Amino acid sequence: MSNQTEQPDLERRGFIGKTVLAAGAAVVAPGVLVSVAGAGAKTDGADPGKRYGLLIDTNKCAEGCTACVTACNEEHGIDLMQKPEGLDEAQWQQQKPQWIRKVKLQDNLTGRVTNLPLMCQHCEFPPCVDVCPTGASFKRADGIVMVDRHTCIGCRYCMMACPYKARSFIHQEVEHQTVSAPRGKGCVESCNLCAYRLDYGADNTACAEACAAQGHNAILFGDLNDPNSELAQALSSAASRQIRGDLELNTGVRYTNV
Amino acid sequence: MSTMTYRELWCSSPRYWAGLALLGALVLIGLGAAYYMEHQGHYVTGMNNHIVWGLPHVFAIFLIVAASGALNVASIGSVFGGPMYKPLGRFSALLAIGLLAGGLYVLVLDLGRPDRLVVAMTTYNFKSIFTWNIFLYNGFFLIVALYIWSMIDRTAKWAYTPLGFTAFFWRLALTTGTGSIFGFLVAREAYDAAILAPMFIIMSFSYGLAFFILALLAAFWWAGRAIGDLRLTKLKNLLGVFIGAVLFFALVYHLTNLYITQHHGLESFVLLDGGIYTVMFWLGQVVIGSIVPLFLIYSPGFKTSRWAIAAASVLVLAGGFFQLYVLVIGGQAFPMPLFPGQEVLASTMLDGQIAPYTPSVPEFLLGMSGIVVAMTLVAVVSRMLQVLPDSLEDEQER
Amino acid sequence: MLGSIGLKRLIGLAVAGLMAALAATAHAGSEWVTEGSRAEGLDSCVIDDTEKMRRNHMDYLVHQRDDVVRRGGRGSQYKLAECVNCHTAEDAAGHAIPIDDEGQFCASCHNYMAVNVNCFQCHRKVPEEE
Amino acid sequence: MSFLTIVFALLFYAATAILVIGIGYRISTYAKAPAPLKIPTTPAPTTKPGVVLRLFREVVFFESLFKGSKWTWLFSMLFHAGLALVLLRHVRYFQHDVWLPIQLIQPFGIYAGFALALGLIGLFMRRILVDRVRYISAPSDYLMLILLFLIGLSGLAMKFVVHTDVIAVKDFFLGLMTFSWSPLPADFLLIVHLLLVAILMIIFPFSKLLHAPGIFFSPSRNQVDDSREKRHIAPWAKQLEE
Repeated sequence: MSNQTEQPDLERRGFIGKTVLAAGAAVVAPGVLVSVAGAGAKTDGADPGKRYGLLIDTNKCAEGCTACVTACNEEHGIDLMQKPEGLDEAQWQQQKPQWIRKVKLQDNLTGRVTNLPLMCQHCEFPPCVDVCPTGASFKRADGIVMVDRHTCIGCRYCMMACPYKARSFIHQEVEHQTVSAPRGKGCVESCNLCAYRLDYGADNTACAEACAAQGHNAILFGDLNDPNSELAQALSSAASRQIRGDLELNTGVRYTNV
Repeated sequence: MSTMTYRELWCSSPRYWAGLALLGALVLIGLGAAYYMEHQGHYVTGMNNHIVWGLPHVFAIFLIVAASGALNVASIGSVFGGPMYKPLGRFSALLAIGLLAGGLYVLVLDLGRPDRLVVAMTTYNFKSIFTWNIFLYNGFFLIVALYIWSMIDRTAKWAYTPLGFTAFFWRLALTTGTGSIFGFLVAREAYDAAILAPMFIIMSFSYGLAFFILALLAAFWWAGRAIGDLRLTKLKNLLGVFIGAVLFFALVYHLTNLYITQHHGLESFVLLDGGIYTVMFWLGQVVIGSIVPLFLIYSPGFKTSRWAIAAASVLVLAGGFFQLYVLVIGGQAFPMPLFPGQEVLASTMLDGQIAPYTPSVPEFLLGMSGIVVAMTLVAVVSRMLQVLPDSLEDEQER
Repeated sequence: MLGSIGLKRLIGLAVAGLMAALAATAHAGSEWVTEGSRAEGLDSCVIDDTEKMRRNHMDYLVHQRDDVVRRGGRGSQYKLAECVNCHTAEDAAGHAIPIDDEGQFCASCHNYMAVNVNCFQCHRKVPEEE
Repeated sequence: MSFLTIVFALLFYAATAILVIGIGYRISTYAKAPAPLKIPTTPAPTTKPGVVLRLFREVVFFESLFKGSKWTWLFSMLFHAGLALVLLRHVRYFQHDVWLPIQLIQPFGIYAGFALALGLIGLFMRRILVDRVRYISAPSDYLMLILLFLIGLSGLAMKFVVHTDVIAVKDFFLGLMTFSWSPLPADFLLIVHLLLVAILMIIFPFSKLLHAPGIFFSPSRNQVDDSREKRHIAPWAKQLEE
């Protein structure tokens, strides 16, 4: 659990900002209180003027590099999960959650090899949201598609509907979670573009950050609606495509050079 | 028809209670399996992130589809005015309720969070066909229950015809809704076909009637009552027509797919090289589920053989089960076309590969117990209410 | 008729319980804070009035959960994680004890009332640190 | 200790006493009532275990009601089964350590509340809509239904609309049982609920609700049909014989 130092910090900022009893707060959070009181947490909710998305430059995505996957697993506590006793390894690989995965492709005609990360595409018209009987699968005002575990009944209809296999069902009891990514048996989950990080004022996702840290910069995060954002600029200057564009879902995740 | 008398299903007590105890034990085993899967989590099943709906769903959809079909006999009696079928109406409606209850029981117990059933019943997303199905299912219970009441209670005769029509149209809507669960999945090639909804309706006719014939034979054997050959022959001929119709729809479905170049991969998967799914299609659905029962039904050698009729019905059910297995599980196992024109060299999510699925024993036990729940319900209510005619001997007809 | 069997049983239980409970000590309402938790050193709940929190925490949390998840609003002061931070105790080895364990903060009241705590099937049960 | 707590504590002591003593007295009168003749409603069982089984079916499944009127049976079943579960759910207020079965029954007890209300509405409609039932309905028949319905409604409202302080309620009742009173929260719904329950407990021994213990003493149900095998002589008649 060494990797979650960022988030609790952020969480506490909001909390401390609200705390009236300074003395009490000092007892509650002795270590972390010092630095950044009051900043961060969004109180007015997701901004409907925004639409968050990603641009993935597959030319920059390095073969064999899984930094984005590792970062995602750490960020959301997926690495805290363990293979249930007695389960065989192959089945565990098919049952454990994967929010992001690396895919390696080869063109049938030209033989060109492409690497890319694949995750929830945050569609404007998400099939998972359409089919969910309880409305647990929903799209936030800022375009993030996610699951409200509180109302998810675990019917898996969204997994049937998703064209990207972006969703995972939790097949087992979960012992350890991070504060920011609750997880438990019987519900469906998927990439949420690190929604809570954004809510606490961060401007990047864990995967994009990790990719940049590796020097690849293959994942670019930003606001699709803001013409001045780096993302929008990049999208307007280079040809990009949606995976399964034929379904006209208007995905929030775009790819170049596929 | 005024001579027709109905009587509760009384047979000698030990015989009845022993039968019921057997059914109860099987239900308990199914409940135990469900508890095991819920308590441990779905990792103990064969299901995974690729095959998200497994054997329980095949059973559940099978039962739900059959439920609306079982009502058919009652509908023929009241909507289409078939005098031969009218005395069977009550039992047909009861069987419909039982089968639907059994199917929903399996479906609900396989949810990731069955404890949140109340959420499903109170929080709706009206864009989802599932939500509509919740209304369709609950409405079906209510309407068919009232329908039975209108058939039994002489003071409720006025309600019989309107309820008969309502039930008939409701059951069509219900099967369409169930078929649409798949029809709305644009992402998967096997399901993206408009023909699925009408195909589900014709499937329901076939499975429902097969269930009905078996249940009727079983009940009359249990209670030691007699059924005339004339009536059974009518039922069996009807079953033959339905089998042919299902086969025809399957043919159209595959021909349509074969016309679309994009779907060639899927078709060769089902028809040629899909391993178990190909076997299930040809041997299960076509041979066991259609050709052999057609032979049993139309062969002059088996003209009035009860065993041939029962065997044909069992085989139709088995074939229907295989058909749904290929559709539900085969449809998920076949990879989704994410990158047309490209081959996937590596992916941890099995992109471009056939997804593996090995059903587990508890899944099977839960699914089986769905059928048993249906039978138990029918057995108990048949003893409580006057749903079965005292005798179905031919000479009572006219 | 079924019901009145229940009723009679209830009365029977009440009488039996009366005898049993006479021997046992009555439940006192104010000892809910878990021994060895941070909260033990405080006079009152730092989030809101203690008595109000005890009575209405479920409503606050449900309201907050919808606000956070559905709306993305993170401004509420009622955070489950903060309850956990303040109210977990540590065992002899210095490890935090899950807050929903038998006898711990959440479980003590919830078991007393036979009310399920659903939260910790998914939510983290111990403070998040190092 | 608030005035409210004292009033309700005394009220519940009184109500319990009236309920227990009242039902005890009624049962004793039922037990003492002479049954001079063999009058089991036939077909009746011819053995003692058969009679036990018959009473069991009568009490648990309402067999004769089922044969008499399906609709009435449906609604009474909904009501009584619902009430049984709801009462079992309430046992948690009277046990310091709640038994496991009572713990397990909690979620079902919640939905049983709706079944109870639905059953009562059905039974009420029956009194209004069915001519011959309306003709024989006395005000007290309606009163019982309304009283039970209001109890159910206030209970459901506390579960789904405005919560009450269940811990304090439990402390109050455990306090009553141990004679070490604990304050009752002054929530409107709770007060209404408890007041109505107390009223119900008080009028129970004077009302038609006595059909609950009464069914066991019904000669047409609890007698063995063996008048041909064994001559039936009432105990008091036996004395005259000798």
